Amino acid sequence: MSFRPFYFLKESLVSFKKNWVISMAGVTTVALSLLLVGSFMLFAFAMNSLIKSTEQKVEVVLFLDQGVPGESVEALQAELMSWEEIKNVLYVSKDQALERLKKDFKGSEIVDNITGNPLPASLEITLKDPQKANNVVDRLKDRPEIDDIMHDREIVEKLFAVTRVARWFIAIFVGLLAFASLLLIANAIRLAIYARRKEVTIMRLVGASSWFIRWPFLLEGILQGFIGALIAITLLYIAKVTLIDKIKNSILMFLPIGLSQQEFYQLVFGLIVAGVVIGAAGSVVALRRFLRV
Amino acid sequence: MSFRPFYFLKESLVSFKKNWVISMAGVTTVALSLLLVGSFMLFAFAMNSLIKSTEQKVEVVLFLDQGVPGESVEALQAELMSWEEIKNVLYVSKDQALERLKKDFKGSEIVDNITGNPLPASLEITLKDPQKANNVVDRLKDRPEIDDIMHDREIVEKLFAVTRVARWFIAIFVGLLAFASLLLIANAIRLAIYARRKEVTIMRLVGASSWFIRWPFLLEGILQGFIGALIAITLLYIAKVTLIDKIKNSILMFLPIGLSQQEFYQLVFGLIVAGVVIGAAGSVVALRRFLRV
Amino acid sequence: MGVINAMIKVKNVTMNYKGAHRSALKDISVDIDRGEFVFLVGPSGCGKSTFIRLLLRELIPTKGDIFIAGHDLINMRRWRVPQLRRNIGCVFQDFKLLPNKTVYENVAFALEVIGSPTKAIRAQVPEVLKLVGLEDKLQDYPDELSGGEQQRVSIARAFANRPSIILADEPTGNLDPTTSSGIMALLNKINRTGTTVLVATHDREMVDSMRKRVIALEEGTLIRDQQRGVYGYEE
Amino acid sequence: MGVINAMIKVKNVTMNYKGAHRSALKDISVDIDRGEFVFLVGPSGCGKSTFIRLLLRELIPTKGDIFIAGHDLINMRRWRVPQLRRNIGCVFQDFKLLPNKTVYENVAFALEVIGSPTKAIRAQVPEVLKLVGLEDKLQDYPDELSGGEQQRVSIARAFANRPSIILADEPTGNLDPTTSSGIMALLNKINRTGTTVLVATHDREMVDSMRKRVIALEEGTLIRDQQRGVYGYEE
Ligand SMILES: Nc1ncnc2c1ncn2[C@@H]1O[C@H](COP(=O)(O)OP(=O)(O)OP(=O)(O)O)[C@@H](O)[C@H]1O
Ligand SMILES: Nc1ncnc2c1ncn2[C@@H]1O[C@H](COP(=O)(O)OP(=O)(O)OP(=O)(O)O)[C@@H](O)[C@H]1O
Ligand SMILES: [Mg+2]
Ligand SMILES: [Mg+2]
Repeated sequence: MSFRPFYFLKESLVSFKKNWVISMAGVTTVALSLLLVGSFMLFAFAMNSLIKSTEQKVEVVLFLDQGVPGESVEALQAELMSWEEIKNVLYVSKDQALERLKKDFKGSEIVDNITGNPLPASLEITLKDPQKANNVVDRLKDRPEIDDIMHDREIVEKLFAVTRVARWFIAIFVGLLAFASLLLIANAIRLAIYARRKEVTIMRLVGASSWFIRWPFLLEGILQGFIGALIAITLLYIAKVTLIDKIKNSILMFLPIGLSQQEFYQLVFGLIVAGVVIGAAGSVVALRRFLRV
Repeated sequence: MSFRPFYFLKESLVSFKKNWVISMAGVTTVALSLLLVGSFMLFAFAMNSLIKSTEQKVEVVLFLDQGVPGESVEALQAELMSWEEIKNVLYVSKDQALERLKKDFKGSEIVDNITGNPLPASLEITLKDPQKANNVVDRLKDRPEIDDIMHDREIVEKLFAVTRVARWFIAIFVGLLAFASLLLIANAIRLAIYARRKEVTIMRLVGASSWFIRWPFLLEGILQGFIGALIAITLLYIAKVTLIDKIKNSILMFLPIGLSQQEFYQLVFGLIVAGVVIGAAGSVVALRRFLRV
Repeated sequence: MGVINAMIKVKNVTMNYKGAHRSALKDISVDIDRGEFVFLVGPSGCGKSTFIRLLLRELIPTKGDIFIAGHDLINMRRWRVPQLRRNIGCVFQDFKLLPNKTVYENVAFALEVIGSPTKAIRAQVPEVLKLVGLEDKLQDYPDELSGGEQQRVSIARAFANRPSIILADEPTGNLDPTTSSGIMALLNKINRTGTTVLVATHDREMVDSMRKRVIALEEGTLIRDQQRGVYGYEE
Repeated sequence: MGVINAMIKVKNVTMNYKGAHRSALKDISVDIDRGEFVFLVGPSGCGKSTFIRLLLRELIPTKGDIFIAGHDLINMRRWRVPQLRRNIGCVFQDFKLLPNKTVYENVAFALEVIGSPTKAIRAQVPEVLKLVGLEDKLQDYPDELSGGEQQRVSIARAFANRPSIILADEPTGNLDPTTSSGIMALLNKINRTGTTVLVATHDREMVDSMRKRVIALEEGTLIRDQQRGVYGYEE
């Protein structure tokens, strides 16, 4: 007796409808679990870009020796730009430095007391990976052109400690959520099949093979998972549009919060796959006990 | 026929054991849901204290007029200390200010070029509620003793925008988690009772009153909720001891992260109450349909 | 009311199941007095179980009135129904045993429900189960019993609390002739103590030998109500 | 093997249910030839259903061997069991109908399982259901049927796919005498086309009138195996 897709599909659809209470329980469990995972993922994406933008603020400033000629500076700047770790190098001339100081200390008497321009020119380096700052500093510290390097190792390390912990927290919680969702869905499916265990036994006794029984349950599990995932995604989408995008466009304009369209589609795809796979696998595993007859 | 606590208790315990598959599904659902809520609450507590400590860094600095006598300064300091919004006021003398500057600009030529001491004395104000900073500034800005007030309104507002959003995110997600947990648990209990609907009908037909049937189910729901909550709490406690407390004692010494013992007990108590109440209510609601016979 | 003279009074009752294309019972009127013993007979699907389910108020008739010991079943409040059922012992055609309770516990349940003291339950349950020949199956679960044994548990439960009415739906369908006779003799004995007994059955031998009142249904219509009757005229 | 001569060969079979204090069957040996019609009788709880469940391989005996059409049931691989069952039509004492399928679908299921084409199913199912008198209940669900109607669905399902063996456990327990005779006549007819039929029953009238081979059990022991036998000697 061969695999008959249409018969199994029909069976599963009919059964989905007839066991409405059970089907709905499965669907809502999948939907809620995936909604939790999904919304926390959105949250995690947002947090992550926030963390990243904070880390990006870490800069290395090179104060240049007073006597270094313009060409050397340009050469140094070009060389630095070619380094892998480095994203950008900004030249700040002596005049620009003085202007900044004046602006920073505007209204205070300190500015009035400065004679001439005691400030050095500098190169402000932005890093691709801020964690590599110490590296860059070590490689540069003996260069003759450079008078001094400003880079507060201690503060940077503190900052990274904090962001590392935040990342860990988020990763652990995403893992926990994923794991819990899996168990919750598996649980609901197990209960659903438990409620129908008598049917399974009867089918076996009437001569149905294991796969003949399994297929409709499997397809039903997939259906539950799929519908649940769709519901979760719809709710997430609504949340994204009404909440996150609004926040992004108003108060948080200046923050690179949130996720790209592509990331959102990846999330959606991931959720659907998760729903379908867990639904199918859950059904098959839960059935096993009752197919022993 | 009166309420017979011992009979009902015995019935519920026996039934809990006999319907092992169902009971375990209920218990794990409660445990997982509450674990999610609980661990996110821990996370939220930690985030909250982190946010608070960041906000606490907001200061208002009053630069004093050069000519103000020592007594006036002390009087001003005393007055400010008595304000409700203000937590602490620190006096920084001219000499202290210069020392700080020298330290900040150590190694640069700027320090060498400073003649005399151009810096003013100042009062550094820490606020009880940093959100009130603008208030304080407005009340102080016309005082004759004060030359200038340093308080970056824009940056503070940005900071608060960020922390507000973070708080909102956390609150929304806690709400979502609580809501989802409730539904997930209710769902599992509904399936559990659905699997036993025939029993309920039989009991009715043999002459059992609604409450006679309800009590054991109710107690079973409570038992499931209670055991589930206990499991969640145990796991949370382990997580707290092995993860959070360790983090707190090592890298994050300097951060006022995490929660007090008392907050943890409140959380534990809340989770148990939630488990028991949802378990009980879920059972009663799910039973209703089948008691109609 | 003149109604209360009869233990069971069924008046012009019609029952249409939801979605069914014909009535399961059509305009049935029957009075059964206190202490009577009545057989309810008829071909498969004629409405015997429906009749019994109406008396238990498992169903509410589409039309007509039903009174049991003077209580109006149609307008009875839901919370009063358990009270009614505790005075009726019912042997169900499909047994309706609680799968998670042992034989002992199933029978005991009928006594717990009326609030019997534990002592009384401990004494009565084994006694009743002995009457149906199950004294050595007390601790078995329903799915560990044979069909006939399950049926006997259902019978034992039905008269465990000495109800004033016993409704038995096909109580010997899964029993051998010897055990069947024993059960019928038991029902007869219980009837002689004043209990009203209504037995739906297909057991022609039994009906013909006992010569009790026979009510015959066919396709939902009452076609015969005969004192000291037999199972059927023809065949 | 000399074994394959008999359609059903049961050799020194003992069955102890887990946790039971006595054997449900004790050292039973029976051979049933292809095309035989056999009644299995005995008091309630004597082991009739157990015997049938062993032949369906719902149970595996504690001791002994069972062969069906030459296949060794004891050492049969699990994936081969469905194949076995598709050649056996079984009427279960508790009907075992699928609650979520209509009468039509329940019977059709037995045909789906053997991979019958849809066309054949559409033609055969109503025909088989007509044989048991349920032609107007095709779209009803099991819980909308009377006990006897459910039993007849179970019977229809058992011979829908024309199996070579029919095992019927108390197939007329919920049927009136007329319908019972009809079902027995049907089984007899099917038997005459070469199908092996084993009927566990309490219906003395039927057994006595048909004069087929009778196997009698008592407390798990085979006490009589008689060609053209009757239900019982005494009573
Ligand atoms: N699953 C089980 N576990 C333990 N004991 C069982 C189980 N099933 C049946 N029994 C016992 O085995 C014995 C035989 O049971 P079986 O069902 O074969 O009887 P039967 O002849 O079919 O009786 P009936 O005519 O009442 O249906 C009975 O005493 C019964 O209590
Ligand atoms: N829940 C239901 N919904 C629809 N129709 C039903 C329902 N229950 C029973 N019926 C129909 O009502 C009619 C009478 O059923 P009932 O169970 O009363 O018969 P019965 O006399 O007990 O038969 P049996 O002797 O076979 O048990 C039958 O035709 C049956 O199909
Ligand atoms: Mg009936
Ligand atoms: Mg049996």
